[in-house]
Amino acid sequence: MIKNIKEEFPIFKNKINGKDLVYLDSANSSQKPQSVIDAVSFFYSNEFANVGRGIYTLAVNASDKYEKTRSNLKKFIGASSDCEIIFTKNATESLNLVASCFGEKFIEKNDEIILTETEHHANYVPWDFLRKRKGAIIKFLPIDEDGNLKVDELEKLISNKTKIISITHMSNVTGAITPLEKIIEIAKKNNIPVCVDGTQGAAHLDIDIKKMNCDFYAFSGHKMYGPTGVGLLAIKYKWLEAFDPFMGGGGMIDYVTKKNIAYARGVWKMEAGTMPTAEVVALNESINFINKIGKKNIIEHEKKLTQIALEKLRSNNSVRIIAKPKNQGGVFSFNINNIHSHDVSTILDQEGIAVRGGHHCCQVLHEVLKINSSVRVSFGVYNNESDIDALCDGIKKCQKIFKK
Amino acid sequence: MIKNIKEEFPIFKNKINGKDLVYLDSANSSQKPQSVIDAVSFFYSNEFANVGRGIYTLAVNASDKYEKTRSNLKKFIGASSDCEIIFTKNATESLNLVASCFGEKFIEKNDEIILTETEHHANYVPWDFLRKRKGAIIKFLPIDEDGNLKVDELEKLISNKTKIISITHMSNVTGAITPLEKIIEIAKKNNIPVCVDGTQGAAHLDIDIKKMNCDFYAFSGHKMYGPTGVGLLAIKYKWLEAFDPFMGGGGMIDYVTKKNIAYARGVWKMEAGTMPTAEVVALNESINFINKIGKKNIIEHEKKLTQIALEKLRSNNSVRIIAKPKNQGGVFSFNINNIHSHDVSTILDQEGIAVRGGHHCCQVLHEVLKINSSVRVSFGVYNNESDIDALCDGIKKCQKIFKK
Amino acid sequence: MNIKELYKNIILDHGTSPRNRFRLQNFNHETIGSNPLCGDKVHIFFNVIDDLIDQISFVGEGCAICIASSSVMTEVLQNKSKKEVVAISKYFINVIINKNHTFPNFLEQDNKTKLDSFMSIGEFPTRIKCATLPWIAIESELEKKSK
Amino acid sequence: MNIKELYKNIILDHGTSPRNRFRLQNFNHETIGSNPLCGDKVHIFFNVIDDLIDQISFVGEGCAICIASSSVMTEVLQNKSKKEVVAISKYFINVIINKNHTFPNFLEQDNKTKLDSFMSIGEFPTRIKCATLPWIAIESELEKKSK
Ligand SMILES: Cc1ncc(COP(=O)(O)O)c(C=O)c1O
Ligand SMILES: Cc1ncc(COP(=O)(O)O)c(C=O)c1O
Repeated sequence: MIKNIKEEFPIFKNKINGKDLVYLDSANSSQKPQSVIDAVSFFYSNEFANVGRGIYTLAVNASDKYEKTRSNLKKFIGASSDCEIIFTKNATESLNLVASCFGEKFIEKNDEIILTETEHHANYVPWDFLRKRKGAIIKFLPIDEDGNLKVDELEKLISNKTKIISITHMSNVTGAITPLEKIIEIAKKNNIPVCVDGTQGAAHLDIDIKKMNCDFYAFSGHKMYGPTGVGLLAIKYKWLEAFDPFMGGGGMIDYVTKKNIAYARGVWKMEAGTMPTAEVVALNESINFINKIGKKNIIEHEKKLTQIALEKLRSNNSVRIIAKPKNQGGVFSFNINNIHSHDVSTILDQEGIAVRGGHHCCQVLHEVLKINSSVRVSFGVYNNESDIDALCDGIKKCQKIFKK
Repeated sequence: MIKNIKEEFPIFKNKINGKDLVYLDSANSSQKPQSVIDAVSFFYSNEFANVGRGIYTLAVNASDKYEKTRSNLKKFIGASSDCEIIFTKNATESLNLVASCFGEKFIEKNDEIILTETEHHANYVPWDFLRKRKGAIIKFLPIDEDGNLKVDELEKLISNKTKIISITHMSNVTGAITPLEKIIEIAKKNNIPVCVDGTQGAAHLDIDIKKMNCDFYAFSGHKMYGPTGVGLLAIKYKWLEAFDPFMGGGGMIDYVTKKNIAYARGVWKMEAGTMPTAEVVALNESINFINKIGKKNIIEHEKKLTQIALEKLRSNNSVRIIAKPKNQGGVFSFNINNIHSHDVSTILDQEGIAVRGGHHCCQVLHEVLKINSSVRVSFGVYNNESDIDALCDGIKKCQKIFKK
Repeated sequence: MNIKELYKNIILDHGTSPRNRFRLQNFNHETIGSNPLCGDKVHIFFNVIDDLIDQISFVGEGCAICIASSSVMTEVLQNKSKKEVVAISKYFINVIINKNHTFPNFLEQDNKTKLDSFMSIGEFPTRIKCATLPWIAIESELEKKSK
Repeated sequence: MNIKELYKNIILDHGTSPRNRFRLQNFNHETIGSNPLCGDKVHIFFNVIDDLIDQISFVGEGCAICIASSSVMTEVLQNKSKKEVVAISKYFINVIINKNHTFPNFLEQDNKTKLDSFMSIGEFPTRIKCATLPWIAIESELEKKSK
């Protein structure tokens, strides 16, 4: 099934600098299958209306489709009935919503927030706002030299001031998969809510929110073969009840007078203004696409590619893989001796290979690993072994150009 | 030119309840021309990459297109060089950004914010947050019985505690166009910054931000024939410099360490995380679409339709138009004696006519006008006189059904 | 579905000339049902004596369907026990959503006819809430008190 | 555009074996240029005596182009006046962005050659900043001091 999947992605029909596109940047954003692209067009061409407001036929149908994506997403992540899904604009907004709404109500001066050294800026900067605004303290769960979280040190970090733990599901740099069960077990024992940054998990890892038992799970549509402009937040209902709204506007109110404003209940409270309607509707096709292939097959496919790539790259003495996590998804990063990641990226681009150089929005991690930047390779369903061969050839080309 | 414009909108090829679609809800959201729909598909099919991060060809081209929309938007609204445009998810986020960032830095207890009685909830609820959080005071510039703002009373409302004035460019219920020049002149005389909710203005009124001299202008892509999922905020650069970021995440930082975080400058500071890339790129086609027809022609067309519709409706003794503004755009609202707006909307829907009943996210205005709800009619470029005839026939049908 | 089906005589009659639309002088229960989306809002008053609804009335604003539903409700629930109220409410909601007709055997034929006239609302999904609004309000009031 | 054009000998040479990469002992000016997007960062030190740059050096991390540009800059600006620095900087940026070759007449031929070797960077829009980073930093430092 995965074998011919590339054909479903029209972008691969194009040439990049005269070469076939070798797209190795899915951790940044994934390419879109035809079915998702068509869903956007179809909606605009035949069914478009704003949702939640009008009671005419177009508006009713649009609202139904919008809600259908929500219920399919719940199934997709295995949410139980005490869990809701809020639509946002991206995972970043989802994480800002959690930090801001949780912080506003439950974080006081000197309260502690636990993150990890592997967090993406999206799961650090919003908490830093609370450090600046409220005088909260941020502690970082460290990693070992292989890039594995030192979960054993978590209990030591926890104090009676610890108010929340927020961690990534998978590192977008090293591909290290977080041992969530262990971490959440410890957190729950200490009665601490857990927010999971699932941005890298959603399309690439097994998700069972109910079993995972986290309080929040944030992710993005555009990294799961879906449209840009839509993010998601799975949230336990009790938090939805406890939180004040993140933004104010149409659709999130119960009533409004000059003196006072009462908020709507449930997910509505958090969905102010016109939502990314077409994006949410089309996102349903991304879920269908992933389900059609099967998460299990995707995981297997991407793990296999990663192992093959790592093996090949390790046989090149000038290549240093920056981490060696125990449990790894379809992402890894490397450097070539004496060649900066951006030079690598530029040279590979000439071969049609799209990889990202830099710190990948993880400056803390790079600081800890004592490197300035790295080249990241990340896989999606459409990648195959010939992409890895192209990468290896490209790396040799970099070395050749830099050999004086 | 406007005559055949309907053909550019594929949605009108569909039947609604067996009838031709008569779409009279453009103030809610506009339908999309083929060129905008195609721009989304084309981008996903041939050019998709995340912007601002990668340095490979796809990413560079995507970033260029993204920035091209920004510069075209600046031209579109007549922004001078001291004015920037930030991309958000909708006008609601733009207004929340202003209220939150301005409020955080410049609003203290008992400081005053001036709004008007005609504001959409999107330009009231975010300010109410400051009332709740900071103890600010909100004053409402009143309207007269015809729905015109009593601009003469503005100076009386202003005190040395007045920190900001936030007003709509056009009422989304009565169609009253705000005399912005007068208001902003008074505000500037008193050194008070002005935020304009331009959501109804963008596609329907003349905009010359430089002449207008407002500090903020918020609007939405989806109401200007563009995609959902993208909002805009024009902001004077000095405010962009003064504000702390609204959300934190990737792309808005200068550097990040475990101890501290420094923010990027300019628009980047406000664009955290993966932006609605495809939406911004496609929005460029909406601007082209509007420019192609010409704002002047659009304004004339919509004003004419409004006058024709008002005349026809006024000849029906059971119809009450809820306001009679001096200067009116392509929007008005009405009620039929003894028939609730939702019943009207449902009955019209059976005739293929899409109108919205309710309070249109303007509960304060409805309270002031002493009505519970109203039926709103709003025009776009694709409407014509036969739509008005259909509306008149539909209203008669309502009356017939409700005649016992 | 013809639109005239929706605005049947009973609904139109009760919607435009509602019965029992006033505030009771004496009541020991009151409850408010509202739909922020459309602005419908009904305030229901009722007086329970020996577990029977002795008097019931409502005031409020809303569309014909919401007003008709409230008006019909005040007629149908007269002299019903709390248990019967819940059963009738369930029946009414079932009629609309599932077109399910197995009706409580204590329900009088003329009351059943009134309730059944709301059936076609099931075809207009956005209007279902208008009809069920007063019923859900009274159900939740009774559930609250019985806790 | 062949990639080898970009990584010409001069750039590669200076990019991998940069000159003057150390911290000056004595300096009366310093400035930092950084690109948060890619993490390039150079710290420039220079000592001005009688309006002439007496010594200039840099430290920092970055791609070959950024390092090469910094290295070449420290060579070219030696013994230049503040005014000349600004003129050379404008020339360099023009070479890359506009391929404009009218060069300041005080500029030595070998220095011109070094600067011109960066010309093909104009074809790689995302890399322009890498090359201009140290120049913009020194320009803004000089502008600041002259205000
Ligand atoms: C006057 C006005 N302001 C603000 C908004 C909010 O716009 P959006 O829903 O796109 O955020 C609207 C539309 O709903 C509006 O009509
Ligand atoms: C681990 C992780 N968290 C958060 C984000 C932010 O996602 P987005 O840019 O879609 O908001 C990303 C992607 O950039 C990521 O990789």
